[in-house]
Amino acid sequence: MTYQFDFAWLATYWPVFLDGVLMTVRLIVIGGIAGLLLGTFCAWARSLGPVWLRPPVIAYVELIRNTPFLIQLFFIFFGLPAAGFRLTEVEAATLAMVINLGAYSAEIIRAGIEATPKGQFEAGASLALSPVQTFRHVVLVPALQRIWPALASQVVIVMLGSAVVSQIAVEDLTYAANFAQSRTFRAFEAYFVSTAIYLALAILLRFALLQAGRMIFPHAGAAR
Amino acid sequence: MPLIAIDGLRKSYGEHEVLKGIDIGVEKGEVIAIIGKSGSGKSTLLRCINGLETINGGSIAVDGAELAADEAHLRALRLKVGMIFQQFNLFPHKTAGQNVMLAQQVVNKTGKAEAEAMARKMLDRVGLGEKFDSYPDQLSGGQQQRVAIARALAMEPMALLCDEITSALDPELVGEVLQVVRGLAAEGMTLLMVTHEMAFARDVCSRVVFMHQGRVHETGRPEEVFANPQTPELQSFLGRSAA
Amino acid sequence: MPLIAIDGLRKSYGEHEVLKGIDIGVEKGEVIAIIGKSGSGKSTLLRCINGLETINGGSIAVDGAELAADEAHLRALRLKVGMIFQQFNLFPHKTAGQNVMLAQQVVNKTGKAEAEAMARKMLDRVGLGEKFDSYPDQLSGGQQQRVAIARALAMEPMALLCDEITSALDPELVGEVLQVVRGLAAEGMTLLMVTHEMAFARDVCSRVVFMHQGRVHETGRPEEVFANPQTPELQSFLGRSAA
Amino acid sequence: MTQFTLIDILRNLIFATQWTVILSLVSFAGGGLLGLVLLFMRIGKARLLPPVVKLYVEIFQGTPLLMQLFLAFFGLGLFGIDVPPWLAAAVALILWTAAFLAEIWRGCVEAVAKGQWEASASLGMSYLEQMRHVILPQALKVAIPPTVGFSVQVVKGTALTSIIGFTELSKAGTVLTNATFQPFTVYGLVALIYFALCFPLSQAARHLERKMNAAHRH
Amino acid sequence: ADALESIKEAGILRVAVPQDFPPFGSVGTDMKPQGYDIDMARLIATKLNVDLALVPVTSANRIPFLQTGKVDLVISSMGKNPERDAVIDFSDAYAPFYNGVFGPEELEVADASDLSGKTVGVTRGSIEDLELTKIAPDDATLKRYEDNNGTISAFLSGQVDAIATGNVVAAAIIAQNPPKLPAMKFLIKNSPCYIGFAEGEPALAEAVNKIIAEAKEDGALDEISQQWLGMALPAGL
Ligand SMILES: Nc1ncnc2c1ncn2[C@@H]1O[C@H](COP(=O)(O)OP(=O)(O)OP(=O)(O)O)[C@@H](O)[C@H]1O
Ligand SMILES: Nc1ncnc2c1ncn2[C@@H]1O[C@H](COP(=O)(O)OP(=O)(O)OP(=O)(O)O)[C@@H](O)[C@H]1O
Ligand SMILES: [Mg+2]
Ligand SMILES: [Mg+2]
Repeated sequence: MTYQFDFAWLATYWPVFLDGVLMTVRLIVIGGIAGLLLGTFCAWARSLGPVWLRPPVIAYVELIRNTPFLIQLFFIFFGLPAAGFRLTEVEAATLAMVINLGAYSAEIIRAGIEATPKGQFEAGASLALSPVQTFRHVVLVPALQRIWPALASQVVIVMLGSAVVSQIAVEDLTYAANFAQSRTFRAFEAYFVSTAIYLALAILLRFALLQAGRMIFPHAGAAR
Repeated sequence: MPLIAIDGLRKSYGEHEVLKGIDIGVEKGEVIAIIGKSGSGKSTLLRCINGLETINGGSIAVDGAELAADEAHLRALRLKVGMIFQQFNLFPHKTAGQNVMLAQQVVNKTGKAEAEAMARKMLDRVGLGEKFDSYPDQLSGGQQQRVAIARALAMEPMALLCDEITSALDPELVGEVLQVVRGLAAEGMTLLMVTHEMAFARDVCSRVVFMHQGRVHETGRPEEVFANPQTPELQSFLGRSAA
Repeated sequence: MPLIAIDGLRKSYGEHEVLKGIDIGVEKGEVIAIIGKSGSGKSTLLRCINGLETINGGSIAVDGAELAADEAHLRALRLKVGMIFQQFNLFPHKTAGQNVMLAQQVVNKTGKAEAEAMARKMLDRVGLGEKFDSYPDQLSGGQQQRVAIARALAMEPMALLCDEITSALDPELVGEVLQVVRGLAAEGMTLLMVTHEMAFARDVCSRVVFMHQGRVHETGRPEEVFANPQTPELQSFLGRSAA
Repeated sequence: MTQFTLIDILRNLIFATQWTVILSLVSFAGGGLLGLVLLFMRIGKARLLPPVVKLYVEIFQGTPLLMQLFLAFFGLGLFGIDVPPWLAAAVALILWTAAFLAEIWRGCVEAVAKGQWEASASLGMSYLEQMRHVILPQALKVAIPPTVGFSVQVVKGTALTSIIGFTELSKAGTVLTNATFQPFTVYGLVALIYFALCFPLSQAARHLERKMNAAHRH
Repeated sequence: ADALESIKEAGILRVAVPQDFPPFGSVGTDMKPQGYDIDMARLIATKLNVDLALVPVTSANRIPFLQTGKVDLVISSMGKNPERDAVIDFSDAYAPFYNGVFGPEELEVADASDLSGKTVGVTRGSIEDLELTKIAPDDATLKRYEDNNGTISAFLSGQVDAIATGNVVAAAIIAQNPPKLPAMKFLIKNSPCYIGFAEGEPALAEAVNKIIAEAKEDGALDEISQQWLGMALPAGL
């Protein structure tokens, strides 16, 4: 191998990477929170919600789960303006992440809801809680707790999937790598650095989510 | 007018008619034991009274208000009658205290302090004052069932429905739960309980209802029913459960 | 020389010493019952003899050959002693017949026809000749356990280790399995069995070994051991299991 | 300049779809083989291999597939290997697929009851014989639904190869968008084609799973 | 080894060409690349008497393609600047290229300073990107897309106010009657296109330059220019 590795350019370009990391983090924080809310809503709609709401929710979940994120992103950013609906690239990327995570987490959360013993619904009802109150106060927390590790993995997957948002000029971590390599022509090194950062982000994000799980669900024994 | 008036109640699951016309009137302060073979429809009856099942015929009225299927009526009904289940059904993510407070806060919009005071009172009443901060899985079965009773009592119902509330308990824990129920009966609570504890039924109840194949087959004061069963079905049922 | 010679056997899990020096000699044709409280190390002892656990001290020799940890020695050992488990552990993806044939074909390289003949013979022996093509989940627990016995027998072992082989069975199925074991004992098979069936042990076994806290606490002929337990531990153990 | 009709667009998209399909098949087959090797390394008895595989899985599951594609594309070249985009795409997808499949399958092997290991050991079987005759046949059955389910991720993963210049369905979509100025139509069609590829696979996975939960275990 | 020799030995010339940059390189209805750069590549292959393998690249990745030996030549309407010159070598110019900022008719921009507050799309790593980055005011936003497809799509879908690209590219867009017509706002740079190849290959450089010179001489290049750019080859190229 005659190639000489050279990371000297990092001295100049690290601020670009820092901005990129911040953008990636921002996307996953906003996308993650909104996506989980959407997913929770869809999980509720699909397993407990009104019957008329189920077909559209199923269609949404299946459509998103069976098409690539990149195409969803292009459709939102390049396609929707043709239909008179324009978003900035960051809005488009965030929206794409929200609907993507929403669809995946809906399925995960639904599994958690459906594992709820029937007696929990009946106990809620017999205490005069409305179905929505029962869902909110009785069913939801143990359901989320049950599937929290799977949910954490999915959020990490969506974070890693966000690498393609640079395609629509969102200045995320991948953009930083692309930008640096287009100026320094150090493609391998640039991608190597960003890959390492992604790996660190993934490990940190998973750790943070599991830690958060411990805080949100203080009683481990409830997830059964 | 009886507190709970059940009139010609019918309930089917698909083709299978489980309740074939039930008439029962429960006066305020009565303690009624419902006995009968497995599958005779005892649980279904209680579940209908609590509005957990839709009924196919007849009527149920509690404190003069007839049961209807819409949400508002159901909630009103459930505020009047509490229910306690065989499987306790405590909320696993909430402490004993939070279990008791929840419905007060959510349904009655009671303030937190007031709900907590009520919860402490009710947990004291079932002898679990010091378990306020324990989670269900840190409690024994008997303690869990007592929390469930406290949870129902905190809504100040007019009547309590109890479905085999000691059947899931280890024998040594049955006593502590029955003790609590005995106390409630003594204080004048209206109770409708499915039970296999014949000795307890004889002791505490004012009336026994024997169900058989979806009908009230025989009914009467416990001393009569147990001493002089009229129908061969009840005779055979009592003979078996005595063995 | 005993068929199975266990000498100063020690076994620990981490810090926890489970077997604290066991000496047992099993003669050919002996039927030994191992009894003792839960956690006393009975299963661990059998598992060590079968080489399923590595040992920390002492020695185990079967038919003169000492147990060593390498694969070849282990296989040789396991061909001499078969093992039957509480949970049957039949291979769910194979029929009863295939369960019995598999190890013959794979380990002994027996031809298919011969293995099948042996399998039919062994299934007949445990009274399941007609279940050759049934899958485990189409068999009752008792039948499954009998297939497991046939599977072990097909390898023509010198001795069989049985670990509570009736504990996972419904009471009415225990008899059929014990009947098979009784037959094996009568035919002169060397048996080492952990059991809670005291009546069976008294009836069939030539010797009883009482284990307590990782040691052989008392041993002797069943009529002596059961009638005159020497140590307070055995007295209390027998007292409890008689109750 | 050339004008595209809707038929032209569709024809070209469908033509490009064949590359998506081929790439998916190659990735899945190659990833399956490598995944199997990794699986054996992971559950085998050699002491050093399992942590290596664990690290491998951690890296490939913990970094974006896009980055893996870039690195394969630009990295392999540094070793003097001439990598056309399709090869880089195939290599990266195979490595990525293998990491996931190895992990899925490991779960399936570990789901086989411990008693099965002990019963087969006590019958005198060697490790390989246990694997071959007792453990793997059972694990295989459990493994089919999640494996089919994962194939959907592989098909979708091939879309990223467009970014290193491989002209499969997504790339054809981008190129055609530019030639036609109809992004809404083109990306809509692209999404539909992906859906047509993936939806049957997800349904099959779901169906298999339901069947397995219901059926006998043999 | 000597690059020219290994090309001849292999009998095949691998050339990086654009497929998202009309009229230099785009696709026909058969999805095959076509355009000025493709014809140029064909010309060189013919002159070297070897087969031609076209490798579609983007502006962002064409130099890595060359650096990692995936292609022998980059004929991808590439402009020359010192940064690039440091890592690869260039031939003589083979095509004219004027890049500028284009926007809709109503957009009032006359020079770089007018871009203040505007959003401009460029293709990452292109000469326009590098040059505009230097001259654009601080409060202008540059959106850098991965390839020209992205840049053009962004303009046509209205995601950016203006784009920086070549005049002929804009002309090619106009020729296709897009929903939005790009009009020239100002010229960034006269930046003719060069063929790129790996550093330290004098024999290859000489051969390529010779072919370019001949093609200028015998009118072959002029013909290509007429066909794709609709104009004669500028004299001074
Ligand atoms: N959700 C249901 N769907 C269909 N049939 C049901 C359902 N719930 C109960 N049944 C049937 O209704 C009949 C009465 O059931 P119910 O639970 O009321 O009996 P029970 O008297 O409470 O018996 P047990 O003593 O076993 O609790 C039974 O035959 C039962 O199979
Ligand atoms: N794999 C293991 N790791 C750690 N400790 C173990 C393991 N297996 C058994 N033990 C411990 O070893 C001790 C003896 O276990 P063993 O299973 O031999 O008891 P036993 O006499 O068979 O009891 P039982 O009648 O309940 O089957 C117990 O304290 C048990 O907790
Ligand atoms: Mg019942
Ligand atoms: Mg044991």
